[in-house]
Amino acid sequence: MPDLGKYAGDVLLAYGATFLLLAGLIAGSLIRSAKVKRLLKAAEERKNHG
Amino acid sequence: MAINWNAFWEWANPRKFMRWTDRALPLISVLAAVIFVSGLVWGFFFTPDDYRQGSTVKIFYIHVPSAMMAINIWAMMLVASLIWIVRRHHVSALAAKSAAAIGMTMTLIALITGAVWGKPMWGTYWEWDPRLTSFLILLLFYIGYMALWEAIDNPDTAADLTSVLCLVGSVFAILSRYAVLFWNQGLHQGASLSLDAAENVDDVYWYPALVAIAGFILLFVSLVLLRTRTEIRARRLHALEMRERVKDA
Amino acid sequence: MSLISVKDLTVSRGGMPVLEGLSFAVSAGEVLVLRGPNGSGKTTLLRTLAGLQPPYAGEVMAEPESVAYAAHADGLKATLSVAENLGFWAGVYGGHDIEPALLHFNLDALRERPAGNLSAGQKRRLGLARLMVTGRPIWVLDEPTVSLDAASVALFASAVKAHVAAGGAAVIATHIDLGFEETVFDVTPFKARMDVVRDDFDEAFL
Amino acid sequence: MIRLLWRDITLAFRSGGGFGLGLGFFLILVTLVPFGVGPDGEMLSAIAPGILWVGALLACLLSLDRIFALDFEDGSLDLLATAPIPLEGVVAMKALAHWITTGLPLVLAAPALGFLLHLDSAAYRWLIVTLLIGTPALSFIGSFGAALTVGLKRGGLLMSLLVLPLYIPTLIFGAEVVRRGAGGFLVATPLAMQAGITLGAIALLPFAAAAAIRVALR
Repeated sequence: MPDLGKYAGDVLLAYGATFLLLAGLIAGSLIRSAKVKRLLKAAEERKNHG
Repeated sequence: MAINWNAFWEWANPRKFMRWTDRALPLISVLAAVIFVSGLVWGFFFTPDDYRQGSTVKIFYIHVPSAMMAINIWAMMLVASLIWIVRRHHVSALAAKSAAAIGMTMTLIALITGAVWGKPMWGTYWEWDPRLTSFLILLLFYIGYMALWEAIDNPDTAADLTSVLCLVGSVFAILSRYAVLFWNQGLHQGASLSLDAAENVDDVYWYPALVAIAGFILLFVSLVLLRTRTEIRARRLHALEMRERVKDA
Repeated sequence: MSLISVKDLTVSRGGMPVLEGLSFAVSAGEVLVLRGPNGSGKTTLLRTLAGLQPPYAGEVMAEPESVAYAAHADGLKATLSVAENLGFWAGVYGGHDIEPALLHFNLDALRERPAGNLSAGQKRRLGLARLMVTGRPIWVLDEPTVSLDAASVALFASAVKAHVAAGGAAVIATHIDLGFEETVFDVTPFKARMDVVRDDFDEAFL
Repeated sequence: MIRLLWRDITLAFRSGGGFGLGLGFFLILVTLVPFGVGPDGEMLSAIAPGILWVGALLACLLSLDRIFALDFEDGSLDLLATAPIPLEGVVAMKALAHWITTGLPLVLAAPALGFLLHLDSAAYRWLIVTLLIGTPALSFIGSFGAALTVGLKRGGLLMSLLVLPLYIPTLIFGAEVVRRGAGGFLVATPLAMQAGITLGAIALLPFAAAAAIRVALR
C-alpha cells in the first residue's frame, strides 16, 4: 500500500466508488445476459416441441 | 486501398455477429481485465505523487479515461444510430442501446471522481465548472436516451426514435458544451493529456495513464459485445413471444 | 385502369406480418368490401393502403394523394362547431364546398352545434361527411357504420354510391351488408403463416 | 396550412387550459419564489432574470404534450398525415401555434412579473428581447420532444426528461443576455448565439419531428 498522505480518504473514495459502479454495471450485464439466455432457451423449446 | 464493404457489413449480420463474438468475447474479456487491472495497479501503486496535488493525482488514472469514454461512447452511439437509419442493420441499433448504460456509468464515474478530486483542490465537492457541468448535461442526455428505449414496446420503432433523438441530442450536446463554456470560464485544468504528451505531463504519469485508457476501451468493447449479444437474444425472444401470441389468437 | 391496386402485398403490425400475398385491384366505379374476423389485419391493410405505414413486402400502386382515409376515430374537435370541423378539413384538402356534405348527411340543422355535444351517431356522420370534402377519388374506410342507425347507414350507402358513380372507388372493411354491388374480398385465407422463414425479421436474429 | 394554424389557435383559446394555463403557471411560479428565498429585494433582483427564464421554460413545457397528443387520440393526426400538407409543415404550424398561444403571452407578461421580482430597470429591454427570440426555440424544440413521445403511455413525464436538456443552451444564452444587460455589458455574442439556435431549431427540427411522427403512426 503506497503512502497516500493527507488525501488518502479522497483517493480511496474515488477508486472505491469507481469499482462499485463498474462492478454494478458488469454484474447487471451478466445477470441480464443469463436471464435472457434462459428465457430464450425455454421459448425455443416451446417452439420446437410445443 | 480497396475495402470489401460487403464483407464488412456481413459481420453485422446477427447470426454472424453471434458466431464471431462467441469466440472473440472470452478473449477480449480476459485481455480487458488484464490491461485494466495492470493500468490501475501501475497508476495506483507505482507512480510518485505530484508535488502540488499530492496523491490525488492518482484519481486521474480513472477520471481521464472514464471522461474520454463518456464522450466517445456517445459518439459511437451516434455512428451506430446513423448506420441504423441508413442501412437498417439491427445489430447496429442494438449496439447503440447496449452502449448507453455503459456510457452513463462512465459519465457517472467521471463526475464522481471529478468531484472527489475537486474537494481538496477547490475546497468543495461540486463547483459549477464548465467541464463538470457539461458532464452533468451529458448524463441527462444518457438518461433521456435510455428512458426512451424503455418506454417504447415495438423494438423497431424504439430504434428509429432513439436514433433520431441521438442525432438531435448530439447537436444540442455540442451546443450546450459551448453555452456552458460561455456561461462560466472555469477552474478546471486544460486537457490533462493531449497527443503531445511531453508538453503536458511527465512520462511517469503518462505511461500508466495510457495503459489505463487502453484498459477502459477494452472494458467497454467487451461489455458492449456482451450486452449486444444479450439484446440480440432478447430480440429473438420478443419475436418468438409475438409468434406465440399470434398463434394463440 | 385501376385506381388502386396491390401486388404480392404483405402487411405487418408491430413488425409481425399479419396478412401476406395479397393481390387485388379496384377500378373506378368499384367498391371493394373487406371481410374477416376481428384482429385478422383489416385495419393494418387499410392503413397500409392509406400510406400511413410502409408495406412489409410487395407494393401498393395508386396515384399520390388520391386516398382519403377514415377510421374509428373521426378526428373531431369537441370545441369546434360542426361547420368549423368540416370547414377545417375542406380547407386542408384544398377548399371544397362543405354545403353538399352537410346536406347529404343531414347535418345542416346542427351546423353551429359544437362537435362535443353531438351523439355518437352524429359524430360518425360528421366524420364520414369529411370524405366528401376531400375531393379524393379513393375512399379507404375502416368500419364506417359503427354506431350508425339504419337511416344513417342508408345515408352513408348512398354517399358511397354517388361517389363511385362519379368515377370514384372505395375500399371498406365492414361486417354489415350495405346493399350495393360490391366485390367481397375475404382476407382470412391470406393470414400470414407463422412457420415460414422470412429473411428480414426475427429470423435475422441468431 | 394557415387553416391549421388558425384551428390550433382557436382550439387553444376555446378549450381553456391551453392558453391561460401556461400564463397562470408562470404567475404562480414567480409568486412562489419570494416565499422560498425571502423578501430581500436585492436578492430577488439578482436572481430575477434566472427565475423569469426558468419560469418561462417550465410554463412552455406544461402545454407541450397537447401539441400532438390530443390530435393523436382523436385520430386527427392520422388524417393530417394523409392530407395534402407535408407533415413537416403540419409540425411547423403546430409549433408556431403553440408559440403564439404560450410563448407570446409569456413574453408580454414577463415585464409585469419582472416588476414583482425587482428586476433591474436596465434589464427589462433585454428580458423582452431574449424571450421574444428564445421562446420560439422552446416551442420548436418542444414539438420535437412531443413528436418523439406521441402515443406513449405516460409520455408527458418522459417528454419533460427529453426536452429539458435540449433547452439548456437557449436558457443559458437567454439568461446571460439579461444578466449582462442588467450589468451594462456587451450582449451581442450571446444574443447572436441564441438567435442562431432559434433559427436552426425552426429550420431543422420540423424535419426530425415529422420523421418521428411517421414512425409513431406506423
